[in-house]
Amino acid sequence: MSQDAPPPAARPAEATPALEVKNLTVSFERDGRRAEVVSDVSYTIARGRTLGVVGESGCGKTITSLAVMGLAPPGLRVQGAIRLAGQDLAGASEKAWQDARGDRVAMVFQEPMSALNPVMKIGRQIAEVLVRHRGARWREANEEAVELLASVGIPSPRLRAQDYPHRLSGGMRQRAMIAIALACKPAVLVADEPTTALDVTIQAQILDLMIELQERTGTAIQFISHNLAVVSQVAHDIIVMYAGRVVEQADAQQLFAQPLHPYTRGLIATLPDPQRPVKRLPVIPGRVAAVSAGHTGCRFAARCALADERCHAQEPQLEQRGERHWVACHKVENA
Amino acid sequence: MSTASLPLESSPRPLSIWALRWRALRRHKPAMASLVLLLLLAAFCFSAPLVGALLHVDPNATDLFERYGPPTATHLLGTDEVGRDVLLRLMVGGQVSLAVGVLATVFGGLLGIAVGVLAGYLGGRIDAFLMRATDCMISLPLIPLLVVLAAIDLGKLGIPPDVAQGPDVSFWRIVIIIALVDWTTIARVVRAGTLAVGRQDYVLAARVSGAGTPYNVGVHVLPNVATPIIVAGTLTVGRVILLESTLSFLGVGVMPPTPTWGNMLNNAQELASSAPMLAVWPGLLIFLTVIAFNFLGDGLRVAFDPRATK
Amino acid sequence: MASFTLRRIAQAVLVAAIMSFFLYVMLSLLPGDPVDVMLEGNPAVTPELVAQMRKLYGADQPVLQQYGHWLARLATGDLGYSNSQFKPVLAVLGPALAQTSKLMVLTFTISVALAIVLGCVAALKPGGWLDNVISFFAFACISSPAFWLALIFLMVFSVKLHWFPATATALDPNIGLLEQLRYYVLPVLTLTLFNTGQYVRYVRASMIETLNADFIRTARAKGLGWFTVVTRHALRNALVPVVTLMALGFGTLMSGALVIEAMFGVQGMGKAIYDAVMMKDFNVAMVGMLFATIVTLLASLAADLAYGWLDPRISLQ
Amino acid sequence: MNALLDIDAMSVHFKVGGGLLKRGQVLRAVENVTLRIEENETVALVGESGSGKTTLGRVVAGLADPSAGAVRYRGGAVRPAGKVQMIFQDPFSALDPRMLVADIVAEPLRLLGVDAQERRERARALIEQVRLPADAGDRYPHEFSGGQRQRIAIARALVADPELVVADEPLSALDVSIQSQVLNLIAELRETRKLAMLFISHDLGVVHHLADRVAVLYLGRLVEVAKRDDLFARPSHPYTRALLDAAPRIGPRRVPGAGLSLRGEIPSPINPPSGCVFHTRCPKATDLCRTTAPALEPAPGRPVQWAACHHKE
Amino acid sequence: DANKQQLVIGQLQYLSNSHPLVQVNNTKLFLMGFVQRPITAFDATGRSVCILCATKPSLENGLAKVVSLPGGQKGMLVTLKLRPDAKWGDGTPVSASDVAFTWKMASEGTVAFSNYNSWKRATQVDVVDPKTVVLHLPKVMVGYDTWDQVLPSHLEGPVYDKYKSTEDYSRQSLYNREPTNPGLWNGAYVVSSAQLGTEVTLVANKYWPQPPRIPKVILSYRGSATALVQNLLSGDLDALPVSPGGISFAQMLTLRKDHADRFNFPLDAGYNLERIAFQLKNPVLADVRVRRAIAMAIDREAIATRLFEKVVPVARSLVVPANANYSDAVARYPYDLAQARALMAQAGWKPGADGVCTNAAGQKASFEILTTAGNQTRLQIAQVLQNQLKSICIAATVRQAPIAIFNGDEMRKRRFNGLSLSSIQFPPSASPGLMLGSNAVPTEQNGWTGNNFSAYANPAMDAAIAEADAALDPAREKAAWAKIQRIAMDDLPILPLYFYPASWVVPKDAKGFDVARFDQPTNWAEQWTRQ
Ligand SMILES: Nc1ncnc2c1ncn2[C@@H]1O[C@H](COP(=O)(O)OP(=O)(O)OP(=O)(O)O)[C@@H](O)[C@H]1O
Ligand SMILES: Nc1ncnc2c1ncn2[C@@H]1O[C@H](COP(=O)(O)OP(=O)(O)OP(=O)(O)O)[C@@H](O)[C@H]1O
Ligand SMILES: [Mg+2]
Ligand SMILES: [Mg+2]
Repeated sequence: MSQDAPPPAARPAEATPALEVKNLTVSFERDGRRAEVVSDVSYTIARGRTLGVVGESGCGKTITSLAVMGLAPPGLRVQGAIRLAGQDLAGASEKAWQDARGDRVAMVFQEPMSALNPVMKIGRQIAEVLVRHRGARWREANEEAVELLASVGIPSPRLRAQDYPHRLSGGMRQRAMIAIALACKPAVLVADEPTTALDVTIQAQILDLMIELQERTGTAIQFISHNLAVVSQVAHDIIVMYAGRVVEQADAQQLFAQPLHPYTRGLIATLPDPQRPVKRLPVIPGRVAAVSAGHTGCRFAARCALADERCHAQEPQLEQRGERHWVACHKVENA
Repeated sequence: MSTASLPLESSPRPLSIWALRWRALRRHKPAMASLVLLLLLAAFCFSAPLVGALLHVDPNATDLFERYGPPTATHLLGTDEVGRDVLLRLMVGGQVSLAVGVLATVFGGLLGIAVGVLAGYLGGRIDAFLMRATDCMISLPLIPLLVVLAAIDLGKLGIPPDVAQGPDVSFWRIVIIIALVDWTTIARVVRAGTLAVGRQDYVLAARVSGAGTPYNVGVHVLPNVATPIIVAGTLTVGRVILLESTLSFLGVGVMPPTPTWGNMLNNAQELASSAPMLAVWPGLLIFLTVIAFNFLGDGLRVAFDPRATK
Repeated sequence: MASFTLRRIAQAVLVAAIMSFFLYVMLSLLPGDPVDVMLEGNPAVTPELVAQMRKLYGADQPVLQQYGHWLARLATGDLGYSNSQFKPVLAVLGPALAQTSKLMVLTFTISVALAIVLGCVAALKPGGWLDNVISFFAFACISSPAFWLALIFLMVFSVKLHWFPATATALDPNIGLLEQLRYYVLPVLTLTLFNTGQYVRYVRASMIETLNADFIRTARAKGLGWFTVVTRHALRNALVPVVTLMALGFGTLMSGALVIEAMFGVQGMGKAIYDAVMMKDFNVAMVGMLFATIVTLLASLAADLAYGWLDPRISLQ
Repeated sequence: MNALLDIDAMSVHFKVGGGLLKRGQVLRAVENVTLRIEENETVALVGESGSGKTTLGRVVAGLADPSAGAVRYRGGAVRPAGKVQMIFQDPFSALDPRMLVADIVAEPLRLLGVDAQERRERARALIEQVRLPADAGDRYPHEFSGGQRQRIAIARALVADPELVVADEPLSALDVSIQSQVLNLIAELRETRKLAMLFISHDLGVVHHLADRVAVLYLGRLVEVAKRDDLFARPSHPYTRALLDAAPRIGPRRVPGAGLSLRGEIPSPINPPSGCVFHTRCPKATDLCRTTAPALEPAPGRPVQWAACHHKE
Repeated sequence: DANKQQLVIGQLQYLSNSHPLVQVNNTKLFLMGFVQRPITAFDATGRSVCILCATKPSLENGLAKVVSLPGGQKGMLVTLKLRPDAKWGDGTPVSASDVAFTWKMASEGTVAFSNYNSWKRATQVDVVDPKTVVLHLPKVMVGYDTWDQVLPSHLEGPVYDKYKSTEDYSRQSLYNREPTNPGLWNGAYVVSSAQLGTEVTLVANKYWPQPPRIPKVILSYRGSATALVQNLLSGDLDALPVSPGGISFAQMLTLRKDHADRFNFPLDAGYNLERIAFQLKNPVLADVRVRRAIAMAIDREAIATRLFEKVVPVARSLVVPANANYSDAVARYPYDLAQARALMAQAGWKPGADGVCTNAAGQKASFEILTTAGNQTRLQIAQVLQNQLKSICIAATVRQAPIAIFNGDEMRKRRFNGLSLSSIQFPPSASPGLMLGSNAVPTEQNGWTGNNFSAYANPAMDAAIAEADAALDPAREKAAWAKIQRIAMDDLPILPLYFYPASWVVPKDAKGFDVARFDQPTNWAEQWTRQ
């Protein structure tokens, strides 16, 4: 939207963040009408930091991360700036994107089973990245793949490298996926719900692994999840998305201690917590808004108990409300 | 806060799944064009009595003095090798060809549905047995098999000679043998569909509530595998029309003088150099019909399956 | 793997045995008996002659018994004699098989290669103009009566343009390889078109499905170019569901080329079987059809092996 | 009080990998489980993926037969028609896309032979009760969102006045903001209708919110059964403890290595480990655990908290 | 020009084996004319002439004699003198022992083979010298001067002696094992390569007295008549015979219209009779008035002029006018609907409401017209017949039967219920009894043999046939034949339609084909030339 909106930054102090996304808008046209899937999203992630992205299904988390990878599905129009260590790739050629992908920016997907090529050996799937970007020979690359497998905690990596994905358990597959992503030590890792398909016990293991690896390599991570609790366990900073928009952005502690947006508050409140049992859980009424065209006003207004005419008429912009806290809501003062 | 009743956002008139599909199909241009073409072709074929009455021509009337006649006001497409009206014979032949295609598909489809539903819903040994049988059927050489079936002596099967030699026997024989041979695709499709539907939670829910197999097959499975059946059936009609023409070429199809596009084409091919149009018309009509069925089937697949890519 | 192959072969043999009975019964339901055909148009047939020949060909025994005899002889490796050509069945079907094999191998290779290329190209941009053209081509191929196509090709390429011979058999067997290939152009073209049409549909559908798979996105996220993605990652996956269909197509070529063989004067398997059926040459028809069945079974066995090789998830134990 | 449902030393085994000419292996999905559900009681079933929760639920609902042991409903082997119903995880596949919502909801009544008029009325009443718009009955499922569909499924499950409902992860496919709506609805209906419930979930927060008692499954075996508060406050089995520890909770950033986390992953139910099946991942495992399977017994000093462990807390 | 040195002839039917006497069909006969010559054959005028013999036996030249047999019956002695220069392709002379051997095979009957002109007629064969035999005939018969092919005793003799059953012999015969052995052939050509079903190559027999002008002939087999035409037009084939065994008339006529510049189309009427056989079992057709009505309702003239563009004469009788025994003093059945209707009325048939006649007994005048599947010409005629019969209120349906059923069940076993269309090879030597004699009715007892498919039986006819068969005096023979033809056309068990012409499509440069033949034209293939 407006170009002069304050650029929110996860770590404004650092000169060139690992990833900077500015005014990212993803839209498509159907039957002559334009609809925005992601609207005017801006954020930065510094080296060694993790940005959590939360939001309900369909709010544009995946599309955002695909856009960052230059992999937005055909038919979608991506506007805005995507800077990898300062280099803007938004309008770059497919070749430039290909050179960046897997090398400087890598991605871990939700379903480790379907995200791995079922007919290619694990080791080769890892080595392939090294061959592509490091110009390595297959033989050397295979060796390095074994080391990478070891580094993500896969037991007997040399044997596992010769296995096909179906022979690995879900957790192992996700570890292999991470090994692929980290093969070239990318500056930015985009993880799209990397633990959603896993059991809680395995989820804990993977989260630990990601934190450890980040501490070792200093990779900036964009961690996407619909689960606030999970995000709270890994993220330094968090953005909350609703219907394609960022509605709140804050330092993790800040966000949970003092959520400002009614949506964020609702989300936190609706989670049943054994520590604070209640008879009836509070609810956010209604259902998640569909991305729609020609929208006016706050996208959350229809479900918001506080909404008034202004909310329905005018779309709120992200505004800074704390040291590292931004929120897009007309009603924050009243909250 | 308590759960509030929610207003619905969609249109006030409820659209059934079929209405939605029809809408999707209408958007699929090749399929719609094919559907229109097929309707036109059917209309063309079934208007034979009308056109015959209008032009005062009898599709079976031979006239040796008007062989290979050029197009005239009465014979719009000219006459054939024994002076019959080509246009009318194309129409009548089309009726037979379409009838062979549709009937063989329906019979084969019923057989395939029975086999597929039994295999898919009952599973276990019955499934294994039926699928083996299907594999066996598929491994048989199709065309020679049809040739043999077409030549089988019905008398040896104990069918009384007056039935075995009735005037329509060659038509029904072709319909039946093609149906007997061409049910495997539908059987597989239905089995796969039944397996998929049978695993759906709504079928399980019905079972929990006390539904038995017949109920589930009738109420849930069949309506829900209708889509792949329709798609496979559409493609089958086209394939059957082609098969009939091939059998006609081999001299074992529907026997003249009952015209079909297949045997008209076969008749005409001898005259390909002198009266090429006699071969062009039925060939073209077969081609158009079959390709239309193919496009329609493909369109149906896409329109009926939101997942299918264009 | 070896045990899987053995088990599948055992299974194929079982199926073939069942099919042989089925075929036997069907062939015995053909009208007339071989003797009638042999005596065709001979006004001087005598009753003794008929009785003698009928006995000779076992036409006077019940079917089951005939089948028993047939099996017993088969078990000793005796495929029987052709009662129209008076040669061992093998001597009749051997050359036919040689003829057909040439057609089959050429056709199969070309159509598979062509289908893979066209199918992949079409799948890259579903709904694009290239896809539309290829799809239309594929539909047109599978919608044309084969003999009609053959006829058109004959009229255009042989009669009008004189580019290619109208037959698949050169009169002079000593011509060069290249010259010989010219003879195969039209029959192979006709067969190829039909097959390619089918295969393109399969490949395209499977490829589209595969290209939508998550691991393709992973491959792209690695920075691989389209060509590598398609050839290294998508193709092998996309071929998995296609090999079985192609294998069945291969089996069909064995006997289904009959129409083309008749048009181009190839005395191949299809033609041999057809003639045998028409002449009531029981042994040839029986062995020919059984052989075609076995080829299909073997082809699907090969497909299963290829399947196991293409897709490691399928364990062949 | 009379038990509504008695699961008695029940096992479910599947044959896998077999073929025409090949012997298969036995997969022990549920092994020797004994559990009772009282009237009007909600028992939650938790455990990792593949631990046999769904399989157990299916047996209770009558969708599968036990390979050994028995499931008794009010002491009898036969479940009265309509008295047990089930709610499924995926609201999209739980409704026949070709049926009107009213017909879907009324299906259990139709199967009970209730006449059309009464069917319509009772379905309408339930549609109202689950807070769907009044005209919802005349629509098709595809017009509804996931949460609404789950309500339709709940309406269907309740229309025939069941005594026991098996709910297999009814919330996990829903959005966070919708989950609490549905969760509240379930809790409310459970109370107003005096339902007993077998509630399958992997979300311990939800389980805590809803359950009276909790049963923990590991590799098909019951490893702990206890009253909710006892279990959450003082888990007896190390596996239960690990589950509670691993459950994500809003809080500070993780510090890897802190807290109890399980090694490795759940083993295959085809070749379960010897002795205590949990010993391969258990931080407390001893040689005894490797050889001898522990019985499900009350934890020391806690008569109503049963656990299957040699080293219960 | 290499092209002039060879001739590629297309063939339609499938040649299953190359034994001259086993499974003989049109295709086989066509091939045999090149390579296996008969002792005698019929020339352009229908007279029997010597091919392998030196002098044709006759009563005049004394080589044939009527003798009294012990039982008081009359028999004949026929002396065959073989051409001194007739040799097998390996140089062995064609000898008296070959005749004796062939006769032995035929008369022993342990080996079943088709032989149109059976050696079986002789009861004894005396070998006089290497080139002379005397045949003993048990009765007086007209065809004493026509004799068929012989087999090489020096090659086939040992095989036959060893394997004396049809099955074994057919398998072991050199004709089937080694068809390219030149010693098997005694015609102007020998087989140099044989790919049955595809191609048979013939080259000149070095030992044939008159070397063929075209050194190499290739017979090329196709599965479809269309393919034959296309192959001809594309230049892959040089020549095509017109049916049977080649293309149809319709195709030939088209070619003649469109490609007169490239090909010649020699043709003349032959001896192959196309006829309708009536099923006399059918009560409708048992009435001769109905048969006559049918004959008059069918416009045979139009069929000949329209379908065959006047190339084919309407058959007025059983034999071609060129035949010495032809008689036109027979009933004519011109196309006359009024009279045909009158005849139907006389026979008690009245048109019903649906346009189909019924009789007093309530029967409907309806039956089938049966033809062979795959024969376009016949199918066309059948459709015309069907249509024309409508005008005398007969509802006919057309049915095509595959050749195997047609010959077997339908014709031999006489299952067809109305009219059937088929042809019969009716060379001058053939006895009319084959078609019309009451002893030629196929029955269960005789194993369904014989060609009297209508089951026609008339003592007067039988007597006339016996007379004709034994009439050695041409005048008496002609008189007997006239009687036969008259009775046949009065009773109408069969209705002759037309005679197949012997016709060809040959390249412009080809000469020597343009003789009308009563026998296989290939018997004179050495006279063909290409200039
Ligand atoms: N190719 C496309 N064309 C048009 N709209 C699309 C396309 N892909 C996704 N969308 C829409 O974009 C919106 C955002 O989708 P996205 O996958 O980013 O959501 P998400 O937040 O990742 O949800 P989830 O939690 O379900 O993964 C959705 O409403 C979806 O329907
Ligand atoms: N029909 C079946 N045939 C064979 N094995 C089965 C079958 N159903 C379930 N299993 C196996 O039984 C075990 C238990 O499965 P179940 O679905 O009950 O687990 P779950 O606890 O519900 O897991 P999840 O949390 O993933 O739903 C698994 O290993 C599963 O693979
Ligand atoms: Mg997503
Ligand atoms: Mg489950």
